[in-house]
Amino acid sequence: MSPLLEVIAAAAAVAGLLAVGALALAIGDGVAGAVVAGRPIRVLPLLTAPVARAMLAARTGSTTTERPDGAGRAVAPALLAGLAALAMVLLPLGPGVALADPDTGFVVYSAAVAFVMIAVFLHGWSPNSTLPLHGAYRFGAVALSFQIPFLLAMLATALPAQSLSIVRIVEAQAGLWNVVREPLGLPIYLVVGLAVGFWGPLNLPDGDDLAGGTSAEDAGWARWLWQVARLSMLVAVAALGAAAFLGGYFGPILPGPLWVALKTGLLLAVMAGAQHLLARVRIERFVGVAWVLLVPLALLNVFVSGAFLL
Amino acid sequence: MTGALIDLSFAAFSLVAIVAGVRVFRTDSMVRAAFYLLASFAATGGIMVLLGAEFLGMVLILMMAGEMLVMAIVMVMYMMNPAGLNPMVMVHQPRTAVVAGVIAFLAIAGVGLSGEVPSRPAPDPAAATAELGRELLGNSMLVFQTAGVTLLATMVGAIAIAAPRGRHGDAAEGSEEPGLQPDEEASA
Amino acid sequence: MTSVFHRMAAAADAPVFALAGAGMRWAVQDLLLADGITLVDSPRAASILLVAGELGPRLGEAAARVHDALPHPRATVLWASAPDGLAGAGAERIGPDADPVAATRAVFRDLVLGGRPSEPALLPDVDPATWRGVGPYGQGGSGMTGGTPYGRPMAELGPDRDGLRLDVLPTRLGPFFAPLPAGLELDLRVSGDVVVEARVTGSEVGTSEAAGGSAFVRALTQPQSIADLEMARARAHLRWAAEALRLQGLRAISLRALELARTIAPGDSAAVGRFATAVQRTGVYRWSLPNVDDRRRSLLADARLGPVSRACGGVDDERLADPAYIALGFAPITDVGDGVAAVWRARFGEASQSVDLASRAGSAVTTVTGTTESPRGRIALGDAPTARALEFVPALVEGLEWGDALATIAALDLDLDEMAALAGVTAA
Amino acid sequence: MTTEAVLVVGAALFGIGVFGALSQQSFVMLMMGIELMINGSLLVLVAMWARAAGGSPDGQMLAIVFMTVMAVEMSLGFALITGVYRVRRADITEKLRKLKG
Amino acid sequence: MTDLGPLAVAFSVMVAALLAVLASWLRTARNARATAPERVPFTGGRPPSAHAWSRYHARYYPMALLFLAFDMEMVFMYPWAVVFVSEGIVAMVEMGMFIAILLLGVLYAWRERAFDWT
Repeated sequence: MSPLLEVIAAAAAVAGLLAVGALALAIGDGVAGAVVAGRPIRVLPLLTAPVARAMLAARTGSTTTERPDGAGRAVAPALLAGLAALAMVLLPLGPGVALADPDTGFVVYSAAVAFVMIAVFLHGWSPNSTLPLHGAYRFGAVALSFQIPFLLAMLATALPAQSLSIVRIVEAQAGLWNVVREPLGLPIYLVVGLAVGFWGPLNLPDGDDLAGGTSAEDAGWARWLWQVARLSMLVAVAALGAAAFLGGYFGPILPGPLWVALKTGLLLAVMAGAQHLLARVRIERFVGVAWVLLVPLALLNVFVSGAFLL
Repeated sequence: MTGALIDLSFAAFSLVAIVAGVRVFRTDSMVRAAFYLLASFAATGGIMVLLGAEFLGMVLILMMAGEMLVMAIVMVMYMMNPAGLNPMVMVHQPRTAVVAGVIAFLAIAGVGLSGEVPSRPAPDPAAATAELGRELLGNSMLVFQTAGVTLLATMVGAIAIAAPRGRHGDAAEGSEEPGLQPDEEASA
Repeated sequence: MTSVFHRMAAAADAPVFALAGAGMRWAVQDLLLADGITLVDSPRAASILLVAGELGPRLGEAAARVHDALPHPRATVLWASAPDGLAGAGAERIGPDADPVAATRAVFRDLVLGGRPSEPALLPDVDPATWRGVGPYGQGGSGMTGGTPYGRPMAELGPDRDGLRLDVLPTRLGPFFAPLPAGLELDLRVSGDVVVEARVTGSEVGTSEAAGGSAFVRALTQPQSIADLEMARARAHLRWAAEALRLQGLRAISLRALELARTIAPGDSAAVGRFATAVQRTGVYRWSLPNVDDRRRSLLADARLGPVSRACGGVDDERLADPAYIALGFAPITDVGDGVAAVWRARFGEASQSVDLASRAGSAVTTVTGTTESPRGRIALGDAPTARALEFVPALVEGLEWGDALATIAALDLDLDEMAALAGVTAA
Repeated sequence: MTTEAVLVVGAALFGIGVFGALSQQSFVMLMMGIELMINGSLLVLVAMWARAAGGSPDGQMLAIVFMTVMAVEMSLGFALITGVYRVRRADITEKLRKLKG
Repeated sequence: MTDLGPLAVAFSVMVAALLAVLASWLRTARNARATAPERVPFTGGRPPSAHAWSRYHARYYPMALLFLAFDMEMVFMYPWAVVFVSEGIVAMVEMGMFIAILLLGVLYAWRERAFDWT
């Protein structure tokens, strides 16, 4: 098979995985919302709503603002979707099975997360409108704060693997999952994961006090794509979190890929619950906690889990 | 990856790196300038990966994402007309600068092309990260720790210079000229 | 093929941007519970513009501007409403007693399937660039920040408390900005994400007749059943909670508040208590709401703004002047903690207390007219707590971060309908 | 992809950086020029490490020291810009106030 | 797949998404040009009195400067993590020292209240 076809096939596979995950998250979010609101769960509408929304988005035209940065508006959602794909390519589905297994897979994933801040900033900056602009700058503060705890939480998982390859990181959990070996890692990772997907309590850039924030000026297809890209990013974060902390494909009886799906689903369920059960955090509070609490805790996590390895 | 594909990727990355590098100075929007620079760095990182320096390339891309975001934010803070809504020319001595740039390019490229580049490829790029780790902890330990101290000095210095307030009071304090009359100082 | 896709699109919840006119604020809020439509915060996300009730004359132009912000295809539904600005829209009109959800769904379906043309823009297509500068491309001024590129001036430098003289961005919020009550207009000047100056430039939603009168307004002129009054108070607090929770990103719990406001019965203070516990568990008090500094507390303590004042250390409550209330053993809730969180706690406490009072009140009626304690504080003929609170808004929000400022305004529970109704009482 | 080609690209990036650093008026744009110069040098350095130095670990070490230098330069550069902006502006407003009063 | 595989896949997804956005714009552009009032940024129904793009006072700039320096630590920690098990206690002590030095910077920033800005 020619390399080009190979890339296209891989891209299609990744897009499929992300689409399934995003759909699952959208439905799970709907269910969680209904449960918390104490309203009946209407199964059929919940299942069909995402498709109907997509069709409505395709039917709806786009809007523009006065003198926007047109290229930025087009690139931002595409960039976020591409970053989710970049992270998802690295996901190990079975022993040694991943669409790509670069030696520095972990750095590639980190770079994908780091570029999320570029995508969101660009998305808020480009319409030349007040509310999106505030969202963009807020995310600047959030992103610069979550970056280091995120990298450190993940880094601790590379110690037992003696490698930066995600496949090796999962393999090193054959006997003991990282969630046991370094109990602080997963909570920190989840907090940061909410910030990466600007979701639930950390939905600061697209928050309700900004009437939608960075996406306040988006209409139709572009709006839908931004939301799907953001859900995809959350799916990628959950999937790689499951790989790095919950032992990826390891598990009794069931086949490996199913375990990956189950563990990813578990983390997605936690995120869906957080969306409805936790209030939005004041930005200053988050920045302070990230630097003063999460960074030292993440470092402690690295050294403690290191000490157990010696 | 086959040789032809590598050449193709290299050509694409080089093109992006250079074109984006030029665009940095040809755009009116500060945010665009910062993100063009980021694109240039990312493409350079891609070339490094092609060269076998996978870790260095990816780390360059990772680091630059954060640095260029800060750059964009700071640029917008302090530059007049940050989004380039009014077209502007912000260069001085452009001719000298172009000549200097071309001379620098020709000189370095000339040295690179004329000089005999020894061919001693890295034996095992895959093990490079581990090698770097051992180097950090062994021979270059001092460099590593010095880097730590340097970064500490940077952090302290940057915050001391930039922070609006702190234990020592407002940053603007003392930047006022002394008043002409003694009582004016007291009332201010 | 196209029609299959369009039919699927028509099955989606209709995204609606609602303009709540005079007296219709709560009717619009109830639409959050409706199946088949979704209320959205930005007109860019909507397909249908729902105008509920009468809009004052100042709001016609703004309504038209919101209309034009909707993407194509778009349609307008006028529910008991005939605003001047939207006259040319070719909108669907429905009466006050019609079912807005069914009507909206029908219009939406027609629109998506192509049976109904998308409405054209209402405002004239006049480029705002009335003056063009002298720059080489015609849109700029002579200096780098001079001129009005693309028809708008650029922000100007202003002093700031941290010593950096940077641009202060003038921002006009409202009258249809989702986190604020419809009709409220604020002119903010923001430096970064901090509000450095605020001005209330509009607080009109409609005429006093259209705004109607609540039980509290009626209690000014004739005795009212205490049980009814207290249930109305509890419902008002729960409806306020629904809005405030939405602002803090808690949409599901916000729906729970609305549902509770609909179903709460006298004596069921345990339900309110359970709800308040659920709210507390979201961490909203700990990490979501801003503090209120001493300067602001002392401003509000004696302003007779009901729970707001009592949360800031005040003790006033008009109900204390009514022997009927004293006979029921009423004592106002004070000393509820600190910050905006205290206002939330005070309102939940009061809602619970009111439900309890309502069950004990029997057929007792109020014995004092002329002044009453509404859920927002002391009301009298021509004297609305919202009008008093609006005067504090600039002093309250200056210096706060954007989200904190909006949370602080939300805590005041500004009710422009009540204000309009009370203004009408004086005139009469 | 010959080593020479990579060197030419590195030289081009350095040249653009020189142009930027010399021609730009504002501090921040000037820093962008310097960044591009470092970018070019970094590329040349890595090319030499991969192709001509037999993969010596010193080369990699040097590369990450380059990156550190870049970060330090930016952090302190921005801090200085902030400081200068603050003092200069404060100065101007101060004078205005004195003229008025 | 090779090392650049992930980048290529991400890039192709990006291109696909970009094309989708552009296609939607083209469709709109064909149908109708946006009128001047349709282009006005939304803040609640009144036209803005100035462009949103301005010298935005990002009040967290001290934290951003701290980030620039502190982020560099990751470049050193990645290779360290790979050799940690084989180098053992030496690695632990040396990195401990390095991190302790850097944490002093965060501590200083915290003392100087670099994380509060409103």
